[in-house]
Amino acid sequence: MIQLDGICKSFGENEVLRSLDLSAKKGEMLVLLGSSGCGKTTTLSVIAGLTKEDKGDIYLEGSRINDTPPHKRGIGFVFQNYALFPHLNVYENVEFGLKAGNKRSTRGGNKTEVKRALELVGLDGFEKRNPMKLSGGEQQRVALARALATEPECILMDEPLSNLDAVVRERLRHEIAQLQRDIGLTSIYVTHDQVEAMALGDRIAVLNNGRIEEAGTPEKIFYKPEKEFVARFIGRKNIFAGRSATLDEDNGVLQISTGNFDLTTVFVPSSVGTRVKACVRPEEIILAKSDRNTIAKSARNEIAGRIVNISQNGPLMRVLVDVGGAEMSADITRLAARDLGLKGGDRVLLTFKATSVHVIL
Amino acid sequence: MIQLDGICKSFGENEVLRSLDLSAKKGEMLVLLGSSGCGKTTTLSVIAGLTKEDKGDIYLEGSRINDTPPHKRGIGFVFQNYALFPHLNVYENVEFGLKAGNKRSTRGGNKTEVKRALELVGLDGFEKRNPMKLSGGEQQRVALARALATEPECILMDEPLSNLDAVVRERLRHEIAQLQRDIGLTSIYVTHDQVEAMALGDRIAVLNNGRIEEAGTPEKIFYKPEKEFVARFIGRKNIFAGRSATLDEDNGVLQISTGNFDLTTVFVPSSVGTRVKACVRPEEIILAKSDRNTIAKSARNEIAGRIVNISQNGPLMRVLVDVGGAEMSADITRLAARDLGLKGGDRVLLTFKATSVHVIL
Amino acid sequence: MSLSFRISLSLIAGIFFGFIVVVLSCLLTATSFAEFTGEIRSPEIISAILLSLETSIAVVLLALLFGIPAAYILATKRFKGKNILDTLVDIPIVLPPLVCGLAILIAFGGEGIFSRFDVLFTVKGIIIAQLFVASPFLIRSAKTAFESIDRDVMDAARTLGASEFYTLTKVSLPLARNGIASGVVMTWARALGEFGATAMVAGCIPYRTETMTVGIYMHAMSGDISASVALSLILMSFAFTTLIVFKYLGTIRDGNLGPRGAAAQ
Amino acid sequence: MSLSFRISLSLIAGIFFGFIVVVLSCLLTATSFAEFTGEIRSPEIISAILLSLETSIAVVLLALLFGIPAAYILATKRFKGKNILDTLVDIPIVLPPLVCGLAILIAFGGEGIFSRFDVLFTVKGIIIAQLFVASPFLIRSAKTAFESIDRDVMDAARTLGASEFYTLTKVSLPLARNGIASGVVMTWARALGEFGATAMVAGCIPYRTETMTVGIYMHAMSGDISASVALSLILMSFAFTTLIVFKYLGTIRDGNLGPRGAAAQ
Repeated sequence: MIQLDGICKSFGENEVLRSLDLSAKKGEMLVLLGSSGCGKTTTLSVIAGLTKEDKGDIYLEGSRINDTPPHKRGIGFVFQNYALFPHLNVYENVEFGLKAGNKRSTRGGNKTEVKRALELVGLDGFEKRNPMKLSGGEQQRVALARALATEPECILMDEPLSNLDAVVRERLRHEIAQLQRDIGLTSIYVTHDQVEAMALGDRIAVLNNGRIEEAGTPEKIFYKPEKEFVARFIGRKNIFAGRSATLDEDNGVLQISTGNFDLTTVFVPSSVGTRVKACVRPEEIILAKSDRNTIAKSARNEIAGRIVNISQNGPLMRVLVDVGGAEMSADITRLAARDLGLKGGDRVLLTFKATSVHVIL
Repeated sequence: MIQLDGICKSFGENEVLRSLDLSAKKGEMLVLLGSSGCGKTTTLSVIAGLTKEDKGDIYLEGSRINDTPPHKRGIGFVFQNYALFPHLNVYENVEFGLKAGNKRSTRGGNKTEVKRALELVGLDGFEKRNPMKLSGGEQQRVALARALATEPECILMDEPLSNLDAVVRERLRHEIAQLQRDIGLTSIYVTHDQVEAMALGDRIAVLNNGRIEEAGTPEKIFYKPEKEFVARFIGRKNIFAGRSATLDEDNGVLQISTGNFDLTTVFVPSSVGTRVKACVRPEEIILAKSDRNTIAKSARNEIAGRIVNISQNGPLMRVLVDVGGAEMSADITRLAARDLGLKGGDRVLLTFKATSVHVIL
Repeated sequence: MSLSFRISLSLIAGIFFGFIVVVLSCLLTATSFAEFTGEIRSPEIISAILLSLETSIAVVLLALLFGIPAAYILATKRFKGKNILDTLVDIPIVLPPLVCGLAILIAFGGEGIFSRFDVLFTVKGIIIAQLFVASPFLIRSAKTAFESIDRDVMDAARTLGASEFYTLTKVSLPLARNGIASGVVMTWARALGEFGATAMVAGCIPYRTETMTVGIYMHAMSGDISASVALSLILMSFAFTTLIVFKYLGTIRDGNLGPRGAAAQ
Repeated sequence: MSLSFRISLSLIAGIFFGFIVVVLSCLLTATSFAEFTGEIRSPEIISAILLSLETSIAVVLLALLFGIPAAYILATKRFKGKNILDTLVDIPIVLPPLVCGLAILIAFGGEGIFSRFDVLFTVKGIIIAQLFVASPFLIRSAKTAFESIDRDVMDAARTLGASEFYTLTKVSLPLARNGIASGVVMTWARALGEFGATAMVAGCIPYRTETMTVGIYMHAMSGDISASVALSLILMSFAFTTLIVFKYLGTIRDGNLGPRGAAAQ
């Protein structure tokens, strides 16, 4: 368990943390969500002891660790830029923490630990490789193995996926979620990406201007935010709960059945029946008028519904549509809205590509 | 008129230009189209005299200029990274060529020329500004004004838009096309972007491996390429000729009427009746089965057609659809193709967003 | 933070810095204000100061004349043997000044190939010796400054009708000015502080070839410590000025006036 | 290309480079092989060579002992007065060695605060003088090397259970090794070529405080040019070795072993 009480930290004139309170329960994955410059990274740095707080207390498993140096806190850290040791190979990188921890290393006794850590992240056999020659995703896996090998009390991850491209990011995100649940490691994960926060967090704490605005389950934060800032920050982004219905790895397709309709998306490793969430960005939905109620055999992700509300959303119009009991938002141009002659109660058809459906396991 | 005869150039072991022949007629905009590393930039550099060719002849208006130093060739150059003088303000940047050209500058006599050049690019009033503090689009406009102020025989542009974001790129592209036509300046424009090549070129020369593969009008290059390399390089990319039908700057929408159907796109400055081309990327089209022939009042860019052919296209299936006499390609996933049970002759509906229509003036 | 580690680290560094400060401040305590003002009014001291300023300024001007073209060629041209020239510039930096001095002594001496030039034991000799030792600093600094100018910016000037000379004076030199300025400061400081090569080539003749550094040595050897200290304090004040100018130029160069700042936009 | 501009540019640079080459090669032609081998067998020359090597190596070791902690602190810690310490490191670089020598002479002299240490006119004095003048080069180079290590990499080591000392020895030093190595080479070359401060503090006592540079000066002054030339040629060969090692380390550092190469991945 990690607990922060009234942490303050300024860099010169710049107040980065303003009496921040935070706690992560044992075995829980807490996601710190916020835009850049809100103090996310500084928070992690203070917990790890890499930055000295100006005021406030830090507790790890109940004991105050303010004055414990970073190497004695037993807190793992995964950096955005991987921060691997460029002069050591993959094996030596993972072994580093084991050697640094015990003052004298048992001769050859680290081999099994290193192997196990590399197996955890699927890099068995990479021992002799130069980490700088690996892909970004592999480098971050090495960093993860390196942190896990020391068997830390808890682990802090600072936007570990933000330097990776979309496909690798999605896959590694699922692996991190899996790993964290399997090990049951108390984790704090920092991100600015709502999909990541939703996918990974047992709880989410939304950070704003050096303070926690609101913390709670993803459901609470995304569906029933109390604070206006959080509501605005999260937006209303067409998030639907469902179960994976059919998987088709060969064709790269996953079917999700929500209570109200089915969704097709690109393949994401899971098993049939897994509870998932899916989100569709409003600007990726095409809207058409339609009198049809159900569609025989047509494009995937074509959903019929009835307009509930139309409102301004910046340069676009946001159309809220009731689809089989759930609500879905679509953004269209103002002219399109006028030309289609849309008004409340109209029956419409919502269409979007499989790649527009973002899955949250 | 610019003519290159058998230009060869190697850098060490690397043969960049292999007996390249090229000519641009007086007042014409010639686009050099090719992927990176094909020798485009070296070609411009040789024409301007910044790189010394190993072999071959360069003619400007009929006279051989191989041995003329760059500052006496009278050839303007616009660089990808703008290459403004950071120690001079906007006025001084534009004035530089006037001062450098006449050995003694007529006292205060450059004011009108500088003002006219800045007006041409819409930067009147920016004289005192520090060019490094301007946006990328503004910097490139200053570079353009600077080159035009010297009234060069011809102008070379080396991917001038590739460092700009999409919106600015599109706008500046239209401005460059307009300007070039108004002044009637012989121009060679280098790009790797087919839309840019199509939009700007009076003629297009496709470069490959240090040689011109094929040169001709955009129509010839894009519709009837002779060489297989060009055909493959260009692909078949749903290019339709039409006229702008209605403009709606307030709503940010432009209607294009092709012979076969209408297209809606985001607003592009032009006037009603202007001949334009529009292109739609196959991967941005949604395909659905439909028995309907025409659609009453529905989404914009919904086009009915009949499948002509279905073929493999990498991991996707390419569906060729006859739409009112024209042909349009759409890329869909293999599973979608199977599930929809598509076969030749099926009636389908093609749908895409207004932002998926790329206009070529 | 492991306290003992930090303490031992700070202690070691502290001893070192402390030693430098204490030793340098000995110069200040070795004289009184009255003694100092008395010394710097002596004609020999004044002559030494003037000679040092005269020679070091001549060295800077000559270094600019020869060094800027050399730096420009090394930075912008490709030619055979460029690597060798590049190394040649660095030789006087790593070669002990005394060795340079000996080489000059032999070259201009009785049997040397430059023997018909009368430079040994003259002011000309001092200037040649200092130029030999100090000018590489200007060349290196100017070369780096020229190299960091965006090649396209110089090419743009050429296509706008500027000759290579016009481009050099109106584009390259203005953009390299901070690098050249720090090179000038460094070269000037070097020339002012040069002793070994100067003494070798020009000897130690009071009023004729006695620069400030030669004066410090002569007076110290003859036991006239207060004259040495006076000259040292003046040199020290020059050195501090140099350092401050140097750091200031470094700040400007890292700021947004130089070519790097421009390229980052 | 304007031909006259290029020609005049090349001419000016050519004169300069030509002058350096001709003057330096005078050293080679001033002696014969037989004379050279004869000279370097003389006991005084051998003693000077050994003394120079001995003192310069001692200086390098002391510079490492004091300089690495100083460089590490300057590169990684924030504290008040850091700017002043930073400037302090540069002072011996711009201050003429003779002034440093005089300061040491006074500090360790009869009335100086370190007078109870017996260093004047001894080998210890030579070492102190050389250390004073040469060690800042090591500190500067090591500091830059430490600064260019990604802060996150050092932090990662800390969170993996490494103490600050363990991180220094297993992460920072290995990653800074090329920068430290070029600093060592530079400091060694400086110590070897030092003359002014050495002569001031330790005098010119044959066999006792006669380093190679002092030997060159003494023999040249007493007219024994061939001994000076022999010593100069040996120093010159050291300088060339230094330059080659230096350029080689520069190449490695620009390659993919150093911290910058790693960061670029």
